[in-house]
Amino acid sequence: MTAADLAFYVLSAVAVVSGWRVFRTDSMVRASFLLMLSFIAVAAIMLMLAAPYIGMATVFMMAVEMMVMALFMVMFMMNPAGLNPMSMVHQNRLSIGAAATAFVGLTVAVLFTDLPHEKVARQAPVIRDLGHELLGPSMLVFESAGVTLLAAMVASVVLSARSGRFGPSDEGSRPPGLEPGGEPAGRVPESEQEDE
Amino acid sequence: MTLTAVLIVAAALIGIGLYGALSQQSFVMLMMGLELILNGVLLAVIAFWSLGAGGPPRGQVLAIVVMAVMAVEMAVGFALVTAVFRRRQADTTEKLGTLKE
Amino acid sequence: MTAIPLVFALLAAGIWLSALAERFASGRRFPSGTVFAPLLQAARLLSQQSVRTEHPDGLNWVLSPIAYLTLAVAGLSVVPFAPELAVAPLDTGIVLWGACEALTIVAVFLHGWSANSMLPLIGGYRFVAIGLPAMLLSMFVLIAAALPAQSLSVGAIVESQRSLWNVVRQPLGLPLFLLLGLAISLRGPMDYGDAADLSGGTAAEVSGPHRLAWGIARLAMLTAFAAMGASVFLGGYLGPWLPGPVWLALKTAALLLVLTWLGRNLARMPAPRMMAALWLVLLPLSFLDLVIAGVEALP
Amino acid sequence: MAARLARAPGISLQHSIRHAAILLVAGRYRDTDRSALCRLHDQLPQPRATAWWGAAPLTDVHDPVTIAEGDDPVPQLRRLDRDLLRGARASEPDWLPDEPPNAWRGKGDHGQGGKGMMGGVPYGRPMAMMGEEMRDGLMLDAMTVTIGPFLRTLPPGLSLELTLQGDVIQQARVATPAYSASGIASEPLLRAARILELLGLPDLARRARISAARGDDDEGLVAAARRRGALLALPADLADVRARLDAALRRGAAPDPGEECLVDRLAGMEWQSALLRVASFDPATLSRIAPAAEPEEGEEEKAA
Repeated sequence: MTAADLAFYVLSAVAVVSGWRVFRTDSMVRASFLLMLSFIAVAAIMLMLAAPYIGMATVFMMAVEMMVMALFMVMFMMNPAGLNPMSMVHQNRLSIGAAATAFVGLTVAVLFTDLPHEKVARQAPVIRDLGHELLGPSMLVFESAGVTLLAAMVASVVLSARSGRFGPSDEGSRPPGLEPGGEPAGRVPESEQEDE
Repeated sequence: MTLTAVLIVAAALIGIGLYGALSQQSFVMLMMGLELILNGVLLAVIAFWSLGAGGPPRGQVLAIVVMAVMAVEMAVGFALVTAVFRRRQADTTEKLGTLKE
Repeated sequence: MTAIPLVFALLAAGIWLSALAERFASGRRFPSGTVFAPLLQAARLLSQQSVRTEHPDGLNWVLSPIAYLTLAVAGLSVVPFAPELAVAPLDTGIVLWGACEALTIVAVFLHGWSANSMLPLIGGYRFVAIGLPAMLLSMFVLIAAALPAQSLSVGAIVESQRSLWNVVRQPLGLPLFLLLGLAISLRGPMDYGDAADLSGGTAAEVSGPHRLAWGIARLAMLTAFAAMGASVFLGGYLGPWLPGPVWLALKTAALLLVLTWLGRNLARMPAPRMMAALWLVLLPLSFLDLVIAGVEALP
Repeated sequence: MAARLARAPGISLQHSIRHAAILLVAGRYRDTDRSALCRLHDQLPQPRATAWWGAAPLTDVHDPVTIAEGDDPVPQLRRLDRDLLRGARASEPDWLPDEPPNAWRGKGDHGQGGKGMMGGVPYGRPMAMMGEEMRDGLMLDAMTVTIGPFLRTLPPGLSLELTLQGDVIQQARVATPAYSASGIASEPLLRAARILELLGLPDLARRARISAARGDDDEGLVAAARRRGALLALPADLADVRARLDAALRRGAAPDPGEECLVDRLAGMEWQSALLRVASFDPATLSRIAPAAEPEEGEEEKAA
């Protein structure tokens, strides 16, 4: 066993165990940072797999993402520190069954498939290749991802902001009437329909 | 470090993520499950690229697409959680029995 | 492997110099032995009790200063001391540095969170709100600096400055980058984590050796940042007559002093105002920086 | 009184009691503040000591260090510090029994003192409960805490009961009013120093304190504050604070805030802005708008 193999096993263990602990800890903040640890371990494996840019970018992105996640945890969850131990789990058995099935199924598939074995060349300029690919043949893919992200940004602002175009969103805002002083345009909210 | 070994690790991550996504009541924890699945997928993509396919540049592009999916999932997911929470004070799946108003 | 001792020597010198600069800048008179004053202060803190709050998140309470210091060392590991002389001469040097920035925000938040106390938690929260946009714009600035080098490696960025330093070529770059330095080393106008209005913020509950560790980590991050800034904008190890590592050390020291001075002499605005300034003014400025770099890179 | 310490070499005033070595009680304090003083003392890391400068030591304190009101405390503080570090003087024990605010050990389902998900007092304290966020209407956790009366960022003696969501104040109540101040304690420059400290300008704050202790004008102070962006940093909704800071730096009278009630103005403000506003009022105004001042004077600071 070489040092690289040892490092791989250790990192895999860290990735899997911390991924599992995410759903076993009471503290929400710890859960998000355990998930981050899992991502960092996977990123380190990716570095060993000769994908330095993707690996580093994963660490970068996941640190920010999990930070935001931790903030949301503290914001939305009651008891974010898990001071009162609790279990917020449903259909536990089904989930364990599904997870085990997925794992076993995928593992069997991996073991019984004749996988190709062509390693990336040692000195291959992978980062330069990636750059040329992104801004060359795969530009459309790259741009689509970018536009999708932009759409997601717009969508998340629209969804999460309170201020709607015609008043606060949680008060059932409705546009003004089509003629001055007329009946408000647009759909009548559910709550008001019941009153009538 | 063979392709098989890395793929099995990826399978384990996907399995755990699936467990989380199915079993957790809280939205945010559920999203953590989804993230973990994507983590496994990302690892598998890079493993195939590096150890199976001999490093074609397009493999990394696929990984970048997976990362973009992660970011979109987080952004829209949190926005939805905020919207639902604002409207109904719901932070667990049980409180969302209906998609109406 | 000569780079490893160089990294630690630079860190130690940087920590000592910035601790000293902090003392001089405060304008206080000291009875004697000013040069050794940081050591005396360290000895005092070591002899003090490290108070534990009630039911802290024990693991993160201990880990966060360690993580902070580790990130400083990791960030410094991609800085070249001479051509090809870095601990980790990675092709993705500035991406690694970006990851360190992001994880620093996590470390500071965890420090505030783990104390299980109000003021540290507010400090942690506030720091995240300000730190994330500051980090975002620093990445744009760094990418702009990477453009003329056509590489993400710090070594290549230094080499690309042989004819002209980036501080001249991209005049917006260094000032914007310094903002991030003030933020991740928790000082002055960008100190929303350990600020005085929160009685020390994330560090409000720590004392004794723990406080010493946190203080050292802060100064280490400041040093790592200064070395990075010197490499990306001030030509790093480039310079006549003197050997490369000396030039890097001198430029790092200069940036350290500038940061210390800025940290003590600029007012900190309330967080909402700073947030608006970051998103509405400074982030567009960093885009402008990127555009300038792009136009210059046209053949 | 503590303004006089600003010039003392080798002594620095700390913002958190955890960072200090010596607790200096300067001036008289209210009887009602005794328990707060004891709590403050017990948070000092060991080795620790207390010095009473023109203040009556608590009766049960063993071997108190007292300094007469007219004396210079610096030599005594130095000696005390040296003795502490060398072990020549024993560190002070706790003044209060070390017990949580609520008994929790062994109670509840897991022995943590809590009930269910949100009930009980896990580890001695009740949990934060949901409340509507003022700016956005989201239901988020609100926490009620009391700050003061010896918080350095607040005027001495003032303690506020705040309901906080994150760093936004939802509700405020004056728990104890500020000490009424006369003589040097009402010096405008001290107010300015507190504001400058809140703005992250410790050196300028020190300069203002020294000038206050000398009792002379420092003409360059306004210009120096302006250069460092102290006035610029205050947003438009703190224009009144800006005006009062400007006046205080010139040692002039501040514009009269009229009939406003401090705690009403604090609701909805972010932490730093709120503290800036509180710090900007002169003692007389403060006792009017944050009512019921008591006829005592005192100040308390921490020195290391």
